[in-house]
Amino acid sequence: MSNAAAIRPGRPALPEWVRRLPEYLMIWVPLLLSAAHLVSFSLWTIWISFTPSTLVPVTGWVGLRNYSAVAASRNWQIAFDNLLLFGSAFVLLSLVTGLALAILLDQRIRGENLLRSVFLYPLAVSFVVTGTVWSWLLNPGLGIQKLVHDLGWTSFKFDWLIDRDMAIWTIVIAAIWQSSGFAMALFLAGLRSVDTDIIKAAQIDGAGPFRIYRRIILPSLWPITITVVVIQLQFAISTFDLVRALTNGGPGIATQLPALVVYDLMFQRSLLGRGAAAAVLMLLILLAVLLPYAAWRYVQRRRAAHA
Amino acid sequence: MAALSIRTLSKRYANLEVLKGIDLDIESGEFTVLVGPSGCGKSTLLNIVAGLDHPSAGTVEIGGRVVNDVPPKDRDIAMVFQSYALYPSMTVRQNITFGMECRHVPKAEQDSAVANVAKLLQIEALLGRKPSQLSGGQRQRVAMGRALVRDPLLFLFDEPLSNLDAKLRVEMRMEIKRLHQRIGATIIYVTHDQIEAMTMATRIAVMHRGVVQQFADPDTVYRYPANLFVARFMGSPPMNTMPARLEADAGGPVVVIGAGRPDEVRLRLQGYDSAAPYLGREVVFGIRPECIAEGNRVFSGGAPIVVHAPVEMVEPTGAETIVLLRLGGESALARITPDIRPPPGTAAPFALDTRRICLFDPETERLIA
Amino acid sequence: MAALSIRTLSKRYANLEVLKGIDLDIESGEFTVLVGPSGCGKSTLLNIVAGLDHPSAGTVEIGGRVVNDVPPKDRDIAMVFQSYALYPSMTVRQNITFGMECRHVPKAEQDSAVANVAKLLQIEALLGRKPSQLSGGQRQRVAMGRALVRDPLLFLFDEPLSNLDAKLRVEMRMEIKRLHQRIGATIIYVTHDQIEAMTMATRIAVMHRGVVQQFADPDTVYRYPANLFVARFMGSPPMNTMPARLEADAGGPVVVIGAGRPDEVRLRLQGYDSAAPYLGREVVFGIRPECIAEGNRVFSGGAPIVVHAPVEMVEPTGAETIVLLRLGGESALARITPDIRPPPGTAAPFALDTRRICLFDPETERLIA
Amino acid sequence: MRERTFAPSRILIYLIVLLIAAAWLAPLAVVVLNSLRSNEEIAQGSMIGWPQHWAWSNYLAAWSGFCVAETCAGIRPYMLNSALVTIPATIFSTLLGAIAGYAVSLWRFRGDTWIYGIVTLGLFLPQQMRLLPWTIVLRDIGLINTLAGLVLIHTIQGLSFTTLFCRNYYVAIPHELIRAARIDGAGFFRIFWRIILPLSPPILIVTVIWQFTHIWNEFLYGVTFTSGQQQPVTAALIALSAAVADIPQHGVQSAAVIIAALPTLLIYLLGGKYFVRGLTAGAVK
Amino acid sequence: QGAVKPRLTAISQWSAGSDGAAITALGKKFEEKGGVWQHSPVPGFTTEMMNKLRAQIMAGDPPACSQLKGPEIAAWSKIAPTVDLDAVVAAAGYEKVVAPDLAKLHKPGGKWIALPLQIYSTNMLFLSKRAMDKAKADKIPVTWADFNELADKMKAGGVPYPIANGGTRPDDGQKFEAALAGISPLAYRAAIMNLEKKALEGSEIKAAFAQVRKIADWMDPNVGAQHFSTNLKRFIDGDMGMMIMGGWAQGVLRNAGFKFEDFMIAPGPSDNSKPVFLLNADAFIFWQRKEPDLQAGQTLMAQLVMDPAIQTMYSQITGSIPVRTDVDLSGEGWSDGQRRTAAALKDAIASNQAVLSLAHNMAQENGMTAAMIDVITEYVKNKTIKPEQAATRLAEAVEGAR
Ligand SMILES: Nc1ncnc2c1ncn2[C@@H]1O[C@H](COP(=O)(O)OP(=O)(O)OP(=O)(O)O)[C@@H](O)[C@H]1O
Ligand SMILES: Nc1ncnc2c1ncn2[C@@H]1O[C@H](COP(=O)(O)OP(=O)(O)OP(=O)(O)O)[C@@H](O)[C@H]1O
Ligand SMILES: OC[C@H]1O[C@@H](O)[C@H](O)[C@@H](O)[C@@H]1O
Ligand SMILES: [Mg+2]
Ligand SMILES: [Mg+2]
Repeated sequence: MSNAAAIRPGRPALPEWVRRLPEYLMIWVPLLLSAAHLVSFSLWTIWISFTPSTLVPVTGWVGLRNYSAVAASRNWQIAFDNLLLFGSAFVLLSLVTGLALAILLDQRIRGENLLRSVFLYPLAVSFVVTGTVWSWLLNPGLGIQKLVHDLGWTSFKFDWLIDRDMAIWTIVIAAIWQSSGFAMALFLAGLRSVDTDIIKAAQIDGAGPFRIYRRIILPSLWPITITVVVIQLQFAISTFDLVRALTNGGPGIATQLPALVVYDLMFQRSLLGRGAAAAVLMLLILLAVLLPYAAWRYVQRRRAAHA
Repeated sequence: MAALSIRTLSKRYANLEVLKGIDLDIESGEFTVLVGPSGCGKSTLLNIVAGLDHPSAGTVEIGGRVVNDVPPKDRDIAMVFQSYALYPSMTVRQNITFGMECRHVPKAEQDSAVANVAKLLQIEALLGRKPSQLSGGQRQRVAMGRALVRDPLLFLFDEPLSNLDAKLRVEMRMEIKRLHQRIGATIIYVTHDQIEAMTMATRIAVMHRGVVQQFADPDTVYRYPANLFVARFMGSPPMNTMPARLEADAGGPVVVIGAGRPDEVRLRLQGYDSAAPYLGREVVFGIRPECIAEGNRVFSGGAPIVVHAPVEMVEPTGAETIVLLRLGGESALARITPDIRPPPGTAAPFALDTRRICLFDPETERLIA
Repeated sequence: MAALSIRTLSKRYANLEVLKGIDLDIESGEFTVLVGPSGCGKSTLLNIVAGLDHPSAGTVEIGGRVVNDVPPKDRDIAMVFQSYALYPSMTVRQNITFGMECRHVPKAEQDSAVANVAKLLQIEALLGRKPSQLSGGQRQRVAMGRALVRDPLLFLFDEPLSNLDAKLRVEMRMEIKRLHQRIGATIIYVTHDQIEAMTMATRIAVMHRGVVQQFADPDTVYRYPANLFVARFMGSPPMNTMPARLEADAGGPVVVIGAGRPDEVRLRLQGYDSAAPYLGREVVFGIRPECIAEGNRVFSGGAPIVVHAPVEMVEPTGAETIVLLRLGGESALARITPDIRPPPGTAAPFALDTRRICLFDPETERLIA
Repeated sequence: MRERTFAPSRILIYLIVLLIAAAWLAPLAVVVLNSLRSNEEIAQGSMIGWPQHWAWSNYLAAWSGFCVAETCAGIRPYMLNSALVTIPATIFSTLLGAIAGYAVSLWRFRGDTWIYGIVTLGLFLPQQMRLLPWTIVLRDIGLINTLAGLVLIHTIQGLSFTTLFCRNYYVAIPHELIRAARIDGAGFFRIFWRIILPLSPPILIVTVIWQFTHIWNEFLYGVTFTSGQQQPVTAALIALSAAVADIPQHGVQSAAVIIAALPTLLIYLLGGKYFVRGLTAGAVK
Repeated sequence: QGAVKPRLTAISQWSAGSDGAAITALGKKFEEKGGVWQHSPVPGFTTEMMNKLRAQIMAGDPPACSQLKGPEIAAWSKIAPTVDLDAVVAAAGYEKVVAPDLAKLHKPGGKWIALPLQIYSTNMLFLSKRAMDKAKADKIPVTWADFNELADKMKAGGVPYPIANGGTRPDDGQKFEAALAGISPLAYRAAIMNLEKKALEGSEIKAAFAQVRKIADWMDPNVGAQHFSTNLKRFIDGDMGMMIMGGWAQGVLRNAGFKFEDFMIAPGPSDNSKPVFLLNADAFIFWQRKEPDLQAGQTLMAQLVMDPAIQTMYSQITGSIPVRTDVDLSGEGWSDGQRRTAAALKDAIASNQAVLSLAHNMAQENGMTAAMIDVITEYVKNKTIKPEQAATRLAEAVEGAR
């Protein structure tokens, strides 16, 4: 090998950045478009929330009037309370359901593939359809209650859909049916990636299946649980089509949810400014959830980096 | 009494036969080292002994009892996994006490047991940490601690030092050996490290393709490898092996390497009586690199045979010099003292310790003498 | 001409300074081995040389040209990664030709290059396979092939043999060495294997905490370690080090270990003139295990000093016996011939090769003599 | 743990699993059964029932019969519209997300964490909020009332999910692979094309499934940004279900729901196996 | 016409059932007249239709004509230029035959920009023949007292649910507006249409809420939020007795195959015995376009919408009555119900008892309407709310939405 030759010349005709232009474009254009649309749309909404816009966006300044109107409205208050209830119940229950399904499927049972599809298929169906079908099933005059009555058990009662206090739970049921499959898939993936040696070690240590789940496997699912919680939470916060088709916010306004209120204000009532204010409040709720999560992630990373 | 008896054990995965009729009897208090190339079935065997995997055929007896249908937790075994397999969400202390917790050992007893083991392994300061906050060597010791805190019928160690650097390895090796001497435990220990195998074992089981090739004490395995596989697997650099002829001569049997060549090498044998039937036939000749030394080396018990051989390559390793030379046209490695470095391309005198050579049947590859 | 010059190179990640002003000049055709404990910055250095990482300060010159701003593909470097980094979705052949494909080498040329390299590495039969269908050793050779198919200014090897079993390692080591001799390439080679470092290097760079501790030929590093770190890092088992006093005596300087104890050991030194200023002071005494041998061992060039020392532990490794003994109360390891195994608990005679000991300043930890 | 023995506990496990599976299938069963009952039959009984006369004609009506205003072609033409939006938008968002995820995870460049953080925040931005801004954007670039406009929306909005999941998958790919390829002289695209893409099928299946179902099932943008014959299948479904000026057409509606859901159901059935597998490597870190 | 072929782009939410059939028939006529009919139905709710319209307007590409009604016509006309229809309207002499209150809504700035197409009364009373038989009644109730008495009778006669109804927001709104307007059209006008504070706090409101509670108590609770159409069969079967619904229910009933013998239609209860008409008129608004063919299309469309033959055709499909007061409904194709509706409208106008429907967005803009319906629907679904409380909340809601 001769060392006399210096480094092979590049292609001096084109400067580095020109040669790499296509790659810069490919990286930056989609990312920037995506980021730009998110940032500008959010800023636009914030701006609108301070204007007197009604049917269409207009300029002007009304200060916090839209916000106070939204905050004072019964719809928003109910929606907010519902979100707390629905959000926590749904997230918790879908977590538990998804985890339970994943654990069951993890037992090396026959027909796992088929069963997995059974639990996943609701994800394939649109929320509108889900809402409609569940409104059939849960409607006491059409669905399950009617069926049971027709079968002879006439004192059977399952009328949450028309019960102001319980209606929110019908949304929980439908939402769980629809999305626990996703939680299941994530958890199953997590269970499957627990190092088998660790489980073997626990067996050697004398732990039974229950203890192994409780002490070894479940604690290792923390990061996945966080992912599931975040994704389900965003689902809960943005739940819209489903409620619209299932209860449309009723009975009365008992099952209002923030996303529904935003849509209703912006488009049904043609109060764009107020709708935007409600949307911004929703974003704030989201941030209230996401910021602690981001902080947690940050701390995790820092800790990992220092370990 | 045999602490562990394995009888005609076999294991197949789909169309792959991983273990093919293993028979092993391990005495109580023995330190058995399991070696063999990657994929030969060592971990599989350990897993079956532990009850973590089911044999396709054969039985496993622990302490005289067939345990085939006994779940792992009732076999009274402690195991250290190659990957440590520490519980990531538990502290070091919890990792160590988890087994006792499962067995409902009283809290006070747990505490004192942890204290003992932590002292032994010098991990007292780490008890509150999570595994992710430990260095490799510390993790290793915790994995050890989890096993040592128990007093089982059988310890199973699966390559427990494989992830340590040279220095730490030496330290841990000593510690395990000391431990074995102190508590007299029965141990099966998998490793791919030659020195570990040689220094720790009371007996070594060499496995290859799911079959135990040889099961004997380290000296026997090293000195009298049962077949060519064992000969070439044990030792680093491994035993030099080359085709040769066994000839009868006035003074007794002579090994001829490169017969008929101008540089033919003739080595007179002493005390290789069992080789008699092979006189006049082809054999495989084996000699360990440390049995070829610089010309003026005196091997204990007798004057060595000295040959002049061409040097092909020289590798000083600091503690010694490895020389690639030609014996009757065949390549061989020699280990000589570090100060001597014969220049490649020249010939140099080498002392051969012929009392420690091996002869193998070229067909069956088994040891003749 | 220096093939590679590194000047006051440093690298920091956030608040961690990984490289602290590295200066290295590597001649064309040199085989430089880089060693050091895990995390000392070896891979980081290699990555910076390759242009895969950017230095925080300092320059890298290849073939006399500063290449700090030259992208990796224009640096004319071939690199073998510790993890092989084979492209999993490509066949062996595609793995090897990928670089040529990127450089638009004509198809015919690619084919003949692959054929050459495959023959050299004996992987002709594997060319159609995917990496997942290869054994560890085969993967290693493919990774090698990917580098060797090129004709670069500089080869960078990052622990390329670390995942092989002992037998294959020896083979590959020889092959790389042969290759270096044949094509005279400039090579930087990272390893944590002592024997590799000692046998392959024309010069060894020992790194610790981002600083090059010593950069010298293997003999010098082994024989005259620049400081205690290097002394304890090189060699396996490593050099025995222990506190001692340097005393003046009628016949010249004497090293006293365990001064005042009944079993005090006194070693007379010859030719350690540079130690004169330390007379009457504390020093750190270092002696390699192979310089402590069985009592009747004759070291070339002079009668050894023989001491009787208590034996604590004995480890026959097959090719030799490692003995843990006490010298003036301090632990030390000895490497003796395999046939001798003094029983632990007794005292035995040991020959010490005092011409090859080291003395270190206990403060600065630097080599005195 | 993952053992195959025959204990009463296993029978219990099977029982529980089958029970839950039955509950999970119930809504589908109800829709399937209703799709085979005539509207009259449903009106007389409950929404849950076994068909007395198999009303296969529901499927004909759903597929090519029922009217949306003056167009009486069933959901067939709308299926095509949905496909014309869903397929390209799925492909674009997946490909661009894969490239973005690849760039963010394996190339690291100035500002990448910020950009990436913002892009993933997109998962959380309610879509009601984006309707009007999109109106303005589509107007300004002249894509209002075109399928291309919808493709653009779904591509850009989809990037949030695809980038997130691809990145999480790609961070697990050893950096050495990229480094080796760079030493070999390969650039950004060649590495993506020759090395990353061949490793990506599991995660691409996840994103394709996800994107496909979400876009296919989307309604709000679909009706707002298309006109007349261009509307997506969800619009046709809504026309059937929200028809106030008619007695309910539950039978036909059910049949239409089944037909409209077929592509997504199929994609889940075929890809479901890989779904979990793809997630194993991604989404978790 | 002549030079260019008239073309019309139109948006409506009428996509299915009798609504869909009617607009389709209108399209056919348009095409028969040589026009190109480009109708874009927006399935779903009015909101989706409006989203679409807004998007088109913001994009500077409004449809030539779109469905819109009530005060929204005025509101939307402020955001984009509309067509001045005065000339065509004058040419057709349409103004003379349209109820003045209605005409006002379609000429917000004094000029016609939109044209009403059909009229419904949202408080028609539908009576199930079989339920009447079970109650052994044949007298159509005139006042709320009659109504309540009949309901009781039905209950006693074995009709499980004397009231058939839907549970959607407009359905709930209709119950209230029918009650209030029936109790006092004056109070309705003052409170609901003019939002007078005093009227909103008046006793009539409380009385109306009380009446709504009675109606709700007679309903099948399981109806929940279903559409009224879900239970039409039970209504015809006599399982349910009376339905307060817009005239469109006739179209739905007929479309579903039920016969005129099965039910009766009458004006909703009115305590002063004179019919009260809760006016709901569907209309088209015309957006300014520069394209000559679209302009020609708009002219043609306007002519068609005002054409008595077209209005006849349209109403006969949907069950509404024509906007034109000069159409003769005695001929074939008209139901008794429609005739009664038409007569009621005439009487109501004469006695100043024709008011604009709240539930169907005729009385107020959408924001105000929705705020009021919130209170009403909650009241209907929540029987623990007292009529007095509801009245207070309604007044508060009005204040909040102003
Ligand atoms: N579950 C399995 N299915 C199929 N083959 C398997 C399975 N587990 C192990 N094997 C195969 O069985 C053989 C023996 O595996 P085992 O883990 O016992 O090897 P080992 O001797 O421990 O190797 P190493 O030294 O690399 O750890 C290997 O060829 C392996 O590929
Ligand atoms: N991207 C990074 N960010 C922060 N720290 C890093 C990064 N990369 C490497 N380091 C740290 O830099 C130090 C040197 O790493 P390097 O990989 O060069 O070590 P090494 O000498 O090659 O070790 P080994 O022998 O284990 O391969 C380590 O402590 C490592 O943790
Ligand atoms: O609910 C159905 C009815 O709603 C009314 O508001 C519309 O004006 C009618 O055209 C429609 O048929
Ligand atoms: Mg193993
Ligand atoms: Mg490294």
